[in-house]
Amino acid sequence: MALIEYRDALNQAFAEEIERDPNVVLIGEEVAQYDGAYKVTKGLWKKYGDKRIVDTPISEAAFIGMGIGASMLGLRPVMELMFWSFATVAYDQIVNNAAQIRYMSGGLINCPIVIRGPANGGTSVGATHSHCPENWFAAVPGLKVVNAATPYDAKGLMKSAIRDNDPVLFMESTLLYGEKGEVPEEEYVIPLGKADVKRVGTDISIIGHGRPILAALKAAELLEAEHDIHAEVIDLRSIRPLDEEAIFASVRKTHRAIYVEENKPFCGIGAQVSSMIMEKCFDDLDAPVLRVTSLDAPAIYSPKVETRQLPSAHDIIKKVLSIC
Amino acid sequence: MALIEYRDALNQAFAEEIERDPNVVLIGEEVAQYDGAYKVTKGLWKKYGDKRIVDTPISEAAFIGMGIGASMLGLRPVMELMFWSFATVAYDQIVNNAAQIRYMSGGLINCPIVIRGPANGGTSVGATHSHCPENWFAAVPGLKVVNAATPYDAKGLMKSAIRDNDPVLFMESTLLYGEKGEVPEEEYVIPLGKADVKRVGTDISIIGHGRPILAALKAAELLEAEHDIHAEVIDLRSIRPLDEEAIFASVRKTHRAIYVEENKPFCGIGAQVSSMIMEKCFDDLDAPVLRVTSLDAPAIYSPKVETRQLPSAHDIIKKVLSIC
Amino acid sequence: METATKSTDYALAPINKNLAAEQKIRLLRDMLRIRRFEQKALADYQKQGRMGGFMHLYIGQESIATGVCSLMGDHDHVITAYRCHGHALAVGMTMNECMAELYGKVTGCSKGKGGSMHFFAPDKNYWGGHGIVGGQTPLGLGLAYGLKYKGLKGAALCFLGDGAVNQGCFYESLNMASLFDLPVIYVIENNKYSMGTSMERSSVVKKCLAERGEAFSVEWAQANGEDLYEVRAVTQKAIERAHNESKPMILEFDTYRYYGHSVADSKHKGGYRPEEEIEKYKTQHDPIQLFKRRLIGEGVLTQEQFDEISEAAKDEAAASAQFAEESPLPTDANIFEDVYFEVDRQTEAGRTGKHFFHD
Amino acid sequence: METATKSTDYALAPINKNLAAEQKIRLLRDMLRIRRFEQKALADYQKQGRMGGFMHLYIGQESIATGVCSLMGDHDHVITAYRCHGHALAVGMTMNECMAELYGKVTGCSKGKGGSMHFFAPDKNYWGGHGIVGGQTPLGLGLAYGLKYKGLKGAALCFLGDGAVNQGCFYESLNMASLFDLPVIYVIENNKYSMGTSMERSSVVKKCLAERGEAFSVEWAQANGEDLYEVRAVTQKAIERAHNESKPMILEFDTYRYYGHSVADSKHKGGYRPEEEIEKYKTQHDPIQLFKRRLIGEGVLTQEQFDEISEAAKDEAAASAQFAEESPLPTDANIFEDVYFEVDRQTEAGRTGKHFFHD
Ligand SMILES: Cc1ncc(C[n+]2csc(CCOP(=O)(O)OP(=O)(O)O)c2C)c(N)n1
Ligand SMILES: Cc1ncc(C[n+]2csc(CCOP(=O)(O)OP(=O)(O)O)c2C)c(N)n1
Ligand SMILES: [Mg+2]
Ligand SMILES: [Mg+2]
Repeated sequence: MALIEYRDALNQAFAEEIERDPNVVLIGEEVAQYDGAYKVTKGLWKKYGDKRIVDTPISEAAFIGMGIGASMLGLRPVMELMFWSFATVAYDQIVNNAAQIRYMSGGLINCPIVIRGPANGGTSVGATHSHCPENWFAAVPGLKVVNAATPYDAKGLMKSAIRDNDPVLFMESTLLYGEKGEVPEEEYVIPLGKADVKRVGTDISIIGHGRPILAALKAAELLEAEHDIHAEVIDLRSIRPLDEEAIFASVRKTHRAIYVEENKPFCGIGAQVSSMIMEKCFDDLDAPVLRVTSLDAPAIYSPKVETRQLPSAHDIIKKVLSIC
Repeated sequence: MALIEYRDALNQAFAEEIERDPNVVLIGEEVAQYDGAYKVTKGLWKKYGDKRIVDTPISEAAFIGMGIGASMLGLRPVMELMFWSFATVAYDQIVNNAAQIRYMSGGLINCPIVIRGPANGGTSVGATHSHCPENWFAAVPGLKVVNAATPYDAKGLMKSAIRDNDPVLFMESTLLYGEKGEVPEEEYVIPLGKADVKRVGTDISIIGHGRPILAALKAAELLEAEHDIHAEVIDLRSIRPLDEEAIFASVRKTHRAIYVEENKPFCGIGAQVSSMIMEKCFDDLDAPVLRVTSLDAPAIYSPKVETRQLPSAHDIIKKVLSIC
Repeated sequence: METATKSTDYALAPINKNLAAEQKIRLLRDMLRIRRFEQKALADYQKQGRMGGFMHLYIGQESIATGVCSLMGDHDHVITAYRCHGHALAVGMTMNECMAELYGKVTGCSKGKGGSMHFFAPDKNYWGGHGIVGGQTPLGLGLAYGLKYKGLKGAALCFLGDGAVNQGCFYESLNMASLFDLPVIYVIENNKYSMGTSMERSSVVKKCLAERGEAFSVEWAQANGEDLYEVRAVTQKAIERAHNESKPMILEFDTYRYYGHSVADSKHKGGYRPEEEIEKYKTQHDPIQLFKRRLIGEGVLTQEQFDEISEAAKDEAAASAQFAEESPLPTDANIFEDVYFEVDRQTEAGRTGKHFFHD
Repeated sequence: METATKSTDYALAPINKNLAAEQKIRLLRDMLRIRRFEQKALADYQKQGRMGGFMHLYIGQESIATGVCSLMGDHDHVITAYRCHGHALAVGMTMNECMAELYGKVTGCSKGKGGSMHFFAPDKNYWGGHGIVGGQTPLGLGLAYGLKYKGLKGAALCFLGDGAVNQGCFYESLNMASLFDLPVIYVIENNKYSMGTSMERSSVVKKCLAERGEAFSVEWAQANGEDLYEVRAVTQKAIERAHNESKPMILEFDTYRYYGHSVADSKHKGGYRPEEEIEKYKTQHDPIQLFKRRLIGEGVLTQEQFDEISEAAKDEAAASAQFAEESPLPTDANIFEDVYFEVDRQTEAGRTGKHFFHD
């Protein structure tokens, strides 16, 4: 297995799927000649040219809509939003076109599109650029939402997302692009809707998605070393479809759970998951399911302060100790 | 007290606030000369003229943004979205401008705007016109979200919303506009952030917001008559700010709770409220907090079928009986 | 408001000159079928409980959908807004599937899930039927993009209204269509009102709305939509340009709707538009009457034939209502179909993880 | 790419002709203060750990913000995008509050909450500082709406880039500004690139971008942004028109940024734009050098004076960095301030109900 960066894992997924399927086309701002604002598409334009890797004007509503329209004709566009925060100007296309076209056409039309880009705070780019919109979109039936925390997951999930025949919103993190991880040489895919038990434990289930999974793993280590608490860490990876069985199985074993995410708390993914746990595992619970989220204010610029807005291993440990 | 329609209660609120404050201006599509697509602004243009009641082109992004810009200069625009579903084309203005401008300016700017309109399904207008977006927006710190179920609440809350110095998103229902209710002759306001106990009970707390509150009240009657179950019905009215004390007090009394809303289930308001109840009232709960929502699919057109997608008194009773 | 009267006689345009008698009659029939279908739909809508939601009638504008769609080749695609019955029938959808959709029945083109605003027939290159004003304009761009990507000689014909031109995504689309040389033809059906708002109250206009294309170097043409021949002649040029040069274009057709914005629109008569105006269009500018007179003048049609065609269309509409009436409603199970392709097909992906969350 | 060279000599325009020597020197100083401030900001940004996020430098474009803002009256307002340092200083904000904002300190103009892209000073009619491309254009429309509503004789000057013109809300705003006769002036700072994309690759252009205003009957003018006199003369006309006729206008100024799109932009040199191009603009089109030569030519400035002004600006920038360095960071408690007005003021409304939900 090679140790590569998250961005390169995605890059490999794109290259492999472009070669595999002539209908796969990458479209977005600065994805081609500039190699991507975060170099995620580096080298692809050079290699595959103008037809497969396409730069656009700063017109998200039009180019996301264009991708949706093209997907109705059988293309498999992989659309980059330079930041998921910019989905705010293409919201109608995502929520009313991509999500609803199949239903409103009684199944006559499908929309095999992937919309991707970073969705995270922690980089001091301010409130308008730091949204974590997974809950806005996972709330909409017709959409699928994926969030990868490691290079291995990023590559395997992206390949599945591109092959999926429904609209998949793929959320990454600028803070993960440079993170390295093991990725097999041989081809592999990871199905959407399968959670990954990233650490086995018996005392509490730390469930979550996205970059905070790394904090959860760190917390689990410290909990074991310093408190003899054996935490199980479950990375949902795919938010919709959701692997509820993996969640319930773990909670039935540990009887305690915490949900960790970078999202803001109100109606976050953790709210949904904890209410599902309460409903399905009520008698198994020895304590309330608690949630660790970003602090409930817009993302502050001040670099040192913003990091405190995001969930840390320390925050997780504190919550765990409050119920263990 | 006069028995008037929901739409007239709102109309009174507008008229009173327009007379009270010269900075209040109503802006939107067809609000003036056409009297409003749903006649909510009926007669106001005739009475107050072009300056106070303003028709716009079909340019939600521009006119919502215009209202926000004008509010920064001290105007108090009351912006109508013909449907809240059309917020999808003004999403950036609401989530990145209205919600963030105060924070990003360190409190130098505030945005006393009201954005209002119907947000409901059940009228066979299809998936793109039937969104219940309260969770999309209540998730964003900086915004306030209100949802009125009765004429009395609609008038009192609207007056508070207009006087509030933060952006308030006011969600109504086309199915409620024609509903009648008692509204006092004398002036009154209802503060945002105060829930209303619409029926006192001892056995279970039926909590919710919006039109399904009417179904909850009907369910409560039947539960008492047919099952001797005394349900308490709590209407949040304001989703953010949220009256958590009213919720917890009721649950501590009844030990059981159900959340009812027209929203789709995934990350709905009920998910947030039930996770809060679990965290704060864990030992008071004799059963899991259950949720009654719309069925988790896009709004279907077929009139008779769509009504089954929405929460009914019957659905509520079934859930209640499952835990009582 | 006055509809620009036509300059040249488009009967002589090649695309019209070479039409055989039966082809001309076919065009007349297509317009009549739209009108009779909608008249029946309106009548049934008004009988409580049969239909719900909005119903936006196309009556008065039939020449545009009929003329434009009569030119569609294998790789020409159509997409429009919520006022979509006319286009649906014009591309060849049956009255049965359309009427059944209005009735919300499983036999409807969208299985009763889309309703009046959301008719679709991808097999006939018809992509709907879209409820969000202007929302179809980037999708039309995408259809053109898909055609070009696949190397097909075709055009995407994207209809929009005079009010829809004020949605920003339309201009984003024009810039991209022009920048990428995409074969999309935006067809503005200017019926002079967006709901209760006249064009003058919603748009700053010089000559016409299509002219705005110049800002993006997109060619445009304005024409009289009441004349079927003119619609065909003007559209044919745009389609040839799209096919041969892969270039976008904006067409604007003057037209008029006889009924309210939707069936719910109480104010249109004597409210935001004078009754005389409505009368004038009905009596002097009706596309069906105008074309009928033309064909009689050309000697390819008799009044008797016209009445037969009209009757046949009426009968077809009545039969479609019968069909719709007798068709079954969607079941509760149907509610969860057609949300996700993978779930419907029960693929591996569709069987992995939870997709629905209300229980 | 070539900057259109100017036709007339705008030194003789009334608005410039009557400038006193010290006023002219003041304008030069304002430009220099922007440049020295940003040079210091860049240097400190590169010292790890002091600043974060993006930093979009205005260096090379100083004549535009300086020229435009020098004309602001009591009721003229300014709003711009994320490349906002120059405008901030031009409206009279202090280097201290600006540098402290970059440092993320409570003494910053936005208390360290906005950062480089989000400077604000409503007391100086400066409304930011906006990160979403094009997002400021409807807000600018709203400022103009507010002015007209209140019956004030003023204008809203809304700056945007050559890439931002492709956001649809800009066109929606142009139509509404024209329809409602709102005194908004859109100032396109055309530095020829949007990140790594040249104007030609993102926009279809005939003469220029401002020309697109014609689609909405909005008057426009294109001018050479490197000449401070020209910027002032052209802008003054637009402001007078806004004040006297309450009409919108689009101004487009040719300009150039010397640095990358943001400090993170590695590719700008020899990547998407040739080094010679950058050199050419620095050496032949630098607004500060050009204005300096002019003033020396006019005999109102000496090289010595210039050096003094430059030094003073450098010192002021250094002092502001010192100030920023020594200022405190926001506390954890500050994180929850400035979210809701009512909560900050602890009004009845602010004390009613739960506003924050992380605990
Ligand atoms: C984004 C959006 N805003 C508002 C509406 C409500 N609405 C539906 S149709 C319509 C008028 C459109 O008029 P026009 O574009 O001229 O088309 P016509 O109805 O005349 O065919 C409006 C305002 C909508 N569906 N979508
Ligand atoms: C809606 C949106 N899309 C993309 C971006 C990312 N982005 C920030 S600046 C920029 C380029 C803008 O160029 P231009 O308008 O010419 O302004 P300039 O940077 O040259 O001053 C892009 C693509 C954004 N901030 N907002
Ligand atoms: Mg119209
Ligand atoms: Mg630029």
